Amino acid sequence: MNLMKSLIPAAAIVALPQMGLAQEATPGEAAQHTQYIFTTLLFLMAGFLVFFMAAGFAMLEGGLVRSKNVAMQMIKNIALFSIAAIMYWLVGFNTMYPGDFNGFFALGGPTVLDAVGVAPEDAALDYASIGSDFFFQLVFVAATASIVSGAVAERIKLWPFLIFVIVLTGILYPISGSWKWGGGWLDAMGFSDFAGSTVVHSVGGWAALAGCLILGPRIGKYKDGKVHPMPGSNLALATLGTFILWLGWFGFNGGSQLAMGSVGDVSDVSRIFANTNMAAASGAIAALIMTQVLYKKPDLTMVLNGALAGLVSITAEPLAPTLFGALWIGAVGGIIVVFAVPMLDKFKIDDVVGAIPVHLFAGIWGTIAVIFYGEANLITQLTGIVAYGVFTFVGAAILWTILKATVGIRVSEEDEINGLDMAELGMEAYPEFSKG
Amino acid sequence: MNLMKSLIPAAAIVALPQMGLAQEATPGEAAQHTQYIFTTLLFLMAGFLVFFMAAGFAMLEGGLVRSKNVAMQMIKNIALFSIAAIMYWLVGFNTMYPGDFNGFFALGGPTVLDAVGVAPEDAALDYASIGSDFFFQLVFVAATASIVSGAVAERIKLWPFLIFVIVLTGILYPISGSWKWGGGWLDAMGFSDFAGSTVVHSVGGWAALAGCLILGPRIGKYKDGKVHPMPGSNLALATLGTFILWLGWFGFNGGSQLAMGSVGDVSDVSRIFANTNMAAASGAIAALIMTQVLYKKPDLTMVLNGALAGLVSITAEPLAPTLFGALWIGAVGGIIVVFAVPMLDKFKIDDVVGAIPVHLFAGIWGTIAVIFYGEANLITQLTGIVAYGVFTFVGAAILWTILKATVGIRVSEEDEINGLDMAELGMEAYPEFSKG
Amino acid sequence: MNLMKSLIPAAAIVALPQMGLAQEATPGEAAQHTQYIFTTLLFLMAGFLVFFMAAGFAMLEGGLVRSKNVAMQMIKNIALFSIAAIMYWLVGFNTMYPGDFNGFFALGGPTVLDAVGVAPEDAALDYASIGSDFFFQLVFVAATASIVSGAVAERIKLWPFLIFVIVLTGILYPISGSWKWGGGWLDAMGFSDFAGSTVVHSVGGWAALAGCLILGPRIGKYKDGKVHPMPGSNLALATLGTFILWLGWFGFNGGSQLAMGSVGDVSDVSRIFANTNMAAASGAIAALIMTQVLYKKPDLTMVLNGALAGLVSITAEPLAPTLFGALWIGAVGGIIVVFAVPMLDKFKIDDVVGAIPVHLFAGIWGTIAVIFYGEANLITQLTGIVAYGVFTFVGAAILWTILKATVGIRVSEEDEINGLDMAELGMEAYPEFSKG
Amino acid sequence: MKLIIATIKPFKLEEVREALTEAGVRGMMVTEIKGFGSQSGHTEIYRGAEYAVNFVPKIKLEIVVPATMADQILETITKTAKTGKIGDGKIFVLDVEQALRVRTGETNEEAL
Amino acid sequence: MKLIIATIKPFKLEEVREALTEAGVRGMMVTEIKGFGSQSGHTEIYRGAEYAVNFVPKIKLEIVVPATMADQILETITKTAKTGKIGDGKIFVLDVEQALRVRTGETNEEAL
Amino acid sequence: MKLIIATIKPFKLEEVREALTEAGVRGMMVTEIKGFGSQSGHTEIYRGAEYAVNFVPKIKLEIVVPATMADQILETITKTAKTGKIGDGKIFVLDVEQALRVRTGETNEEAL
Ligand SMILES: Nc1ncnc2c1ncn2[C@@H]1O[C@H](COP(=O)(O)OP(=O)(O)O)[C@@H](O)[C@H]1O
Ligand SMILES: Nc1ncnc2c1ncn2[C@@H]1O[C@H](COP(=O)(O)OP(=O)(O)O)[C@@H](O)[C@H]1O
Ligand SMILES: Nc1ncnc2c1ncn2[C@@H]1O[C@H](COP(=O)(O)OP(=O)(O)O)[C@@H](O)[C@H]1O
Repeated sequence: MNLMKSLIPAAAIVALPQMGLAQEATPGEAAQHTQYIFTTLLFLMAGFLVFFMAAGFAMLEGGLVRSKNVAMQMIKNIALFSIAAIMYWLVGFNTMYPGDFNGFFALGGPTVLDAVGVAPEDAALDYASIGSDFFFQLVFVAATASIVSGAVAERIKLWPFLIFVIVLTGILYPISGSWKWGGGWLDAMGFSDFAGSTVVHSVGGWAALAGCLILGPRIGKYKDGKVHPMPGSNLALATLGTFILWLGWFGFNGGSQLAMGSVGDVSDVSRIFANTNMAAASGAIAALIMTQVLYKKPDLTMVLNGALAGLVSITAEPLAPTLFGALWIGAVGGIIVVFAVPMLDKFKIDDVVGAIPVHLFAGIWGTIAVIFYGEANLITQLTGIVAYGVFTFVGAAILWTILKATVGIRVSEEDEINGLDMAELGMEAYPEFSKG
Repeated sequence: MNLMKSLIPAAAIVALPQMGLAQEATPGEAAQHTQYIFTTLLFLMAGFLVFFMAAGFAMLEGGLVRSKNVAMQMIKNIALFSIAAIMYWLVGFNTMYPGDFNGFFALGGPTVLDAVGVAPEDAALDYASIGSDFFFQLVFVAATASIVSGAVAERIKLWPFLIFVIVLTGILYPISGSWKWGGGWLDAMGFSDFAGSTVVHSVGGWAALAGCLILGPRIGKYKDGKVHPMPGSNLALATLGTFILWLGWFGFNGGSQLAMGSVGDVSDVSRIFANTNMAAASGAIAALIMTQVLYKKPDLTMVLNGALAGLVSITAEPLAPTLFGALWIGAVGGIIVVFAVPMLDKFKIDDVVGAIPVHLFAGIWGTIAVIFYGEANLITQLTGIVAYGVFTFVGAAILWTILKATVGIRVSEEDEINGLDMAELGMEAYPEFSKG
Repeated sequence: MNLMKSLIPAAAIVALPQMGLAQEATPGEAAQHTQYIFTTLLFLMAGFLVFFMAAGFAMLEGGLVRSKNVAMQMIKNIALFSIAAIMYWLVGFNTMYPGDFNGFFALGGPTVLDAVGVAPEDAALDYASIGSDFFFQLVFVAATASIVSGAVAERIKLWPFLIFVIVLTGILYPISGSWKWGGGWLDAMGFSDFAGSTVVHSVGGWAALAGCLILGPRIGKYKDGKVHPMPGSNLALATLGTFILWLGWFGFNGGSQLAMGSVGDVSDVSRIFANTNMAAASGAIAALIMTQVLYKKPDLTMVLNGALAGLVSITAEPLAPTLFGALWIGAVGGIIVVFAVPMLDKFKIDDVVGAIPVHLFAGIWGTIAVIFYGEANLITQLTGIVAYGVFTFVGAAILWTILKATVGIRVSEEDEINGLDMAELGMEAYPEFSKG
Repeated sequence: MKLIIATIKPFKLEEVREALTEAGVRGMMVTEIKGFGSQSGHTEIYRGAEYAVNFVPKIKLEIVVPATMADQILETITKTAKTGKIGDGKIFVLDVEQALRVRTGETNEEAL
Repeated sequence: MKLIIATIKPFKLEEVREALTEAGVRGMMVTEIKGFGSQSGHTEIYRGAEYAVNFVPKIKLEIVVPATMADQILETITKTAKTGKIGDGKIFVLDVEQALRVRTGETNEEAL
Repeated sequence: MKLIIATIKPFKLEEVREALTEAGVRGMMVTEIKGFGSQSGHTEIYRGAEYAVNFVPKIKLEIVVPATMADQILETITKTAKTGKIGDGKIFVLDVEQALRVRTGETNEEAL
């Protein structure tokens, strides 16, 4: 900047800014309007990728439940996304990003978008359009709710679950989200969570854990001191779901760079893509090898979980690690899953799709792993982990308990045995296929 | 502009334009070449999203037909997209965008792309590359044909259907499309249809309605004055299809901004994304609540239709409404579907996947709803709706009738009962699964 | 350029470059930083599209094998992608793009990304970020491995297959890839292969052919001199897979433009999108018509293969042809498949999903077809085809033979009959559905 | 009591069930089976290869009725399941020694 | 020897199988069927249209046992399959003339 | 007439069908069942939890033949279905009182 100014004739200095050329003034950066367009585009692109994760969760969960509960899982997933979209507009977004606030809580009102054809002087030129930002943030909260959906599958009633989603997406998630991403107290403290290992995934995991505990396991899952597996009905769908989630994660982590208008930023987004991919790959391979070694046969469902755990693990810091860093961080995530799944079974916590190992445990791991490559302090990271855990687990537990005490959260034994599809929807996902 | 010019030294005025700097002249806009790149990129990105809707339609329809007709539905969907791609190149694109014409009809020839490595002076710098524009428009026409495919499923012969598609995508759609988007008489009149509630969706719906009427209902659907539901074979696939369509709709509506090179344009695209998402969400929730209230149990297939109806409803004006506007416009769409599906059954119009409620009825509603937020006049909107309706319905009806009278459009009773897969393809989608 | 310089006052010539404005100096080009961002973005976008092809391959293959082998196909696909990701980082990328080398072989070390927040002066401003380039290249090699996976399905052991993938993605593919895309001897000779009809698809096809020959056909496929078809278990999934692959191909071919920062480049990417789409469409239609004519009934699986063959055919030169060129080149690809599938059966080469016709034969055809529109010489093209064929086929054959002689590559007869899912994984993809 | 085993064409199921209900049948077991019989031997083509389709989807009904009702049931099925085309199906009658209703413990004809 | 045909509610399968194993049954055939009986007639709504669900998923067990065991088996099934609600199922007993184990060629009671 | 019920390993179906056709059988009913027998008890692991696989996929053939053919059919099935390994299956023979061809009204042996 200094160098330049000294070289430019006075007249040009006066003239150029008004020509809109000042935007080019900093080497290494595109014009400010162009930057705004790039970052907005990043949010839109990343946003639709993360949106598609809704389909990924639906397919993963639909593949891992028994066929008599598939239609229910579908309606839960499309409804929870829709509820999240409405609640986040109504109150969530502005609660999560309240601007200047006390650092703990500030209730926000409905989101208001940029005016149509907004003039540059009215736009956040150093950032992105409100619409793109809102859209990008909104698809994140839906992911949190999807995590819960999978864990409590095959026994929960539809409407109480949806009420839970309303509160989770409208209140719980936005409040705790504001602590870090809204510039609240954890952010001030230096807590580091790039794309949400804790803010999104652990939060979903804690809510799921509370749900599983209060709801109890499926009938027959734990009997005579033994675990009775209930194999998922469609592993092709589950695999498709995993690939869709993996795809969406490029948006999840890449978009969290929150800028794409400079050489440095777009290169960072690229780094994030490469690292995210690596962590997923190593998570999958780790689970593949571990299950082969432990059980003599590889377990496809664990490999799928492993890839997702790798993704969750790298989410707290997808930028700073080298590719090798992403590899081992993701691999640890994959290993965690292989041990955590049977461990939960030991505690008779019946998590149908492995949501708690993948999102909660790997989320905690990922948040801790920031200290190896990022600029984070272990104590601060643990503080954040605990704060999110206590707030979400307690909040969710209270909510589940109230729902249980009032409307009830669990279907009757007979309904559970006959399947939620017939009981709650009167409609089967695969009406023509025989069931075993 | 005026202000600027007065401040710039003469020399600079002379020099800068030739340096390609004039592109930066308007504040709030990126350089013209950069704008061209952005808009072209918008078309490519939106184009591949809308392309993917072909998969969405295939999955939605494949999930909502009985398994004995799934392979047929697959071949119809991949064939119709391919035919649309060829016909739109051969004649459709230039018929729809004829440049200066009489406003009603001008037959176009095959599309010619920009030369390889086109020089800026030969490119439409204020717009986008021909290839991207052609690709973007092409995926729209395929959507129209997909709509018909779902409605007439489970009883139509393959080849007559494909002949219908040839005419629809090569002639009918491009002609009526030119009236609005080609700058024809309806455009001149002020008819407003941002992304095609009428131009694309109603047109598909009218063609589907004509088809359903002339083809008649499936055997056994209406018997002894009662409706006999024929449950779709795979609601997981149908849900996947809905999510894919929802994803594609970001391209459908977002790309219809037709520009992304300025702060205002990219912010508008963002607004469109946010509104589109909201309308889908509220359409789904509206259908969820309505079916719960009316039938005591929520209906997953209606919720899927509701989300799509919300999307169709917002398509005529996805930019102008506030998020709250998108919410209620989409919700009305969802409610329309819940009432329209049984209503069609009352008239013994057998629309297998709900294409007519979703695309025709919600399309009409969306086109009318423009008057609430957009700059449109009710009379003009109705004129457009009627014009498209009459032209497409009559055109399609004539075509269906000719096909029926010549090659026949319906399979034999025995073939219908045994399933089109065995009869028309000699191949089953799920050869191993027992059927009920 | 010349004209401009003469018009610009001396002072401006001195001043502007230092302002970062020199980037705007060439008309038709965006600022250099902006160009870098655009090209990096192209790689990221194309990269995630090609990534998603992993899901496409998984669904296509999962749909075309019998249900007793679906889980195995899923684990193979997610594992091979993960292995490719790791091997390509460890050694593949830098072996394939070694910089200055002897043109035949140079072993590379692990990939190192751009530093976090890389400064413009340290970035490849005339190209793109390393991370985006690495990611884009990586998803290509995974495609090669997926091709093999489908061909050898339903009888191969998991681990030997994965060992093959390690060598293919870490060694074989990168070496031969360096000959053309790494600037090796074939590139020097003028061999032309824009996006990899030969470098990627034929290579996968050759490796698959070697595998099929050494592995032998599935039990019962060829008996008493007759072919016994083993229908795929889920043609809806196979169709979904095809659509996903088609979607991914826009990234595959479009991204191979390797630049998006100028009017010419982005227009070229658009041309590629339009041509790619056209070739897929015409390949599908050609197969549809051919099977109707030859067998009296259209064959859905052939139509799917036909679309893919059209895509492979246009991959060697998706830019130069006109839309009509893309149409007939793709159509020839579709026709090749229809004849090649039964021909392979005649030679008792049991390619479960048609990978060899689609990727090898259409790949060869596409590479030859470059001479019609591109600047290529038939002899050079044939040289390249033969060189890749000999190297890959021999290399793969040696590898398969070693694996066969040591660990064995084929499951036992009983395991094959009972299905690989039970035998190798102890887990079924559809545990609840009855099998025929 | 008699066990009547009947194979019919799948699309006839609903019609036959209604007729049987009218004829006084209060219960039956329905199984999806693959039938092998004279109706077969047609060839299909899959990926260019011809193959014979040996098995045809059929529905198997199993109905236990009092011996006295057997003939009437046979007639009812014959009438409704018949299309006159090959593959209409067969009916077999076996003797049943005992019947028992789980819920109530009722036996034999009372259990039907 | 007797062939015991029993229809039970699907979720009872595991329990019944265990009880039968304890009662000495060493083999059986299990088929997924659709049952028609008094348990039926409830209506569902699909896309706004009511329809009657006539068939209910059931499991059919076929067990061949020595004639002497038959009564005990009936009792075992009755006890474990019973929920007291409509649709618990029925049991039928038929006479079997011959039995043969393919693997060994053993016949009749030895083959069971 | 006799009803021959045979359970076989699924992959033997085609071979058995061909042998039976040669032996003069002109019709049969084929059902996919789950078999329970000595072949069982192996354990699998799913998501880290061991579980016993009690049921094995089997094919059930039901063939009605003239009484005189029964022995030959038994032999044919035994010969072709045998692998010598556990789980080869069993054959049961029951008496059939009546047979009827729906299409023609032919009865008993003429109906087979
Ligand atoms: N001998 C038999 N034993 C058992 N089932 C038979 C026998 N013959 C025929 N069937 C059953 O009856 C069905 C119809 O018989 P088929 O010979 O095809 O035609 P039709 O009933 O016109 O004679 C077959 O698909 C098969 O399920
Ligand atoms: N006459 C019959 N013949 C064959 N199966 C029967 C008969 N009656 C009932 N069943 C079978 O028994 C099942 C239970 O009978 P149902 O009448 O519904 O209740 P319940 O066992 O309480 O009397 C039915 O679903 C059907 O499979
Ligand atoms: N007592 C029985 N009643 C009915 N079916 C039986 C009986 N015993 C065995 N089966 C059937 O025969 C099949 C094979 O029997 P199994 O005991 O596993 O092996 P093997 O035939 O070698 O003795 C079983 O899966 C089951 O379907």
